[in-house]
Amino acid sequence: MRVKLLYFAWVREKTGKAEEHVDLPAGIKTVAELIAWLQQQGPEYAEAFRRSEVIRAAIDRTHAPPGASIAGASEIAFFPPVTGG
Amino acid sequence: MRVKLLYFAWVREKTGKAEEHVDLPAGIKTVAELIAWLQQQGPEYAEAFRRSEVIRAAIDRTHAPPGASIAGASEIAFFPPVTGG
Amino acid sequence: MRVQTADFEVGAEIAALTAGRSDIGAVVTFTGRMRADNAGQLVAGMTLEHYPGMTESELERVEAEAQARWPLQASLIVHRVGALKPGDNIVLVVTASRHRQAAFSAAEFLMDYLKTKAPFWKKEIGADGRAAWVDARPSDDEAAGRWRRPPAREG
Amino acid sequence: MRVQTADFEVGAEIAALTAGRSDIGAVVTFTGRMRADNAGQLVAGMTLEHYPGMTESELERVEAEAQARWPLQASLIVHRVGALKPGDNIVLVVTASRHRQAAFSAAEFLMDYLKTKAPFWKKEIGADGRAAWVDARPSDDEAAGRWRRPPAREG
Repeated sequence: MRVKLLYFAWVREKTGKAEEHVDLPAGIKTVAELIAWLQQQGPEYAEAFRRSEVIRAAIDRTHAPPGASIAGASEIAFFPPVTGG
Repeated sequence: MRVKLLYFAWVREKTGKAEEHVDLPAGIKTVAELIAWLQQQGPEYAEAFRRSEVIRAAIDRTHAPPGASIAGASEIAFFPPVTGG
Repeated sequence: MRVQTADFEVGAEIAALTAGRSDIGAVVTFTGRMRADNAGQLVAGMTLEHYPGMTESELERVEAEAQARWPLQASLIVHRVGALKPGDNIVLVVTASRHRQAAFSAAEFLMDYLKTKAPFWKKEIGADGRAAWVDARPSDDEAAGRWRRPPAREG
Repeated sequence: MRVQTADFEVGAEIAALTAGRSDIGAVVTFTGRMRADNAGQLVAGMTLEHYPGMTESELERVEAEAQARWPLQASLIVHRVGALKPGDNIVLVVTASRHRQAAFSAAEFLMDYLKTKAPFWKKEIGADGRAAWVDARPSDDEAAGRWRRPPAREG
């Protein structure tokens, strides 16, 4: 499955990129599983996703909890808790 | 005791005057007693103060309940419940 | 606190209160406007009467009470009197604080108290030309009453 | 709903929302401004990052939710992004209704929800030149949480 990943705020700074397209291996079905896989993609990803409990995700621009299915997603974003307003 | 009385809104319209100076007989000690006395000062006063339960009063520009003492007052106002804002 | 026949400009009032200030994180404004209908009746115009002298002292009192209850950097009440027509501004309340909850709560408090304490009276002129004094709303007394209890949440 | 780098003018936004309307009795505005201090530290500036596309859809969603909960005649959210300095405006919320309680409640709701749902992130530059991402405040989650209960009072 090919998907566009977006990173914001300190997740972006730690991965060193704002977005990328990746081919996910079969078997990654949820946001939490995707985070676990990303943690293994190099030291910058390990650092960016180390505190996975504070990372928030959005699937196709909608907030998604860790257990949400990524099936059919075209754009998945990772970011810290929001601080606007 | 000489005091300035002020009337507002429909109390003013019914008494036919915005203000007047009156000499109160001895024995009138509270707002409620003053209203009872005013009710006897002619048909326009009887009408203005007929629904005495809805009349509000202020002594020297401070809200005053019916039982408030008027001793030493220089300005007493009567008006309907306020409707500003 | 001002009582005036002239209109006010919300933007200009905010600018005056916040000019040069970098300690204000939240500004809340409430603008009360005259509607063309009230209690199911069409309204063509309105006259606002008040008690000069007492109005100012009551508005100062409620503003001081709000300042005592919440950490406000600034506050303002402007109330118009005289002849008004539908769409006209009637009253403006502005509160400024470091955080939003104090600014929101203080603005609501000022409006609730003003509505039950400040000596203003509205006389509406109906679409048929008949004039009638507006009755006080019990819901305004209830709204003011909730501030007698300690606030459920501040910050 | 607008996301922009440019400043906004509260008075002009109110005028645009209320022009020619005589069915609006209450307008509430909330303006969030940048303070020169946060959590006890001096702040020299700030950069606001967001998620283009998702920001707009989340702001539209919270505005639709407010319209569904309260009888609003109009509402508006404007949020700035990019570089800001102390004293600058950050966010504007405007709500307009027939009566004041709906306008106040909807404005508070919009701010609470926006703060926990809209994908904005603040990076502050301290007086010492060091930049740091602002942490989310648990009190903002609590503020948003209170809207999950039915409102205690409306009208």
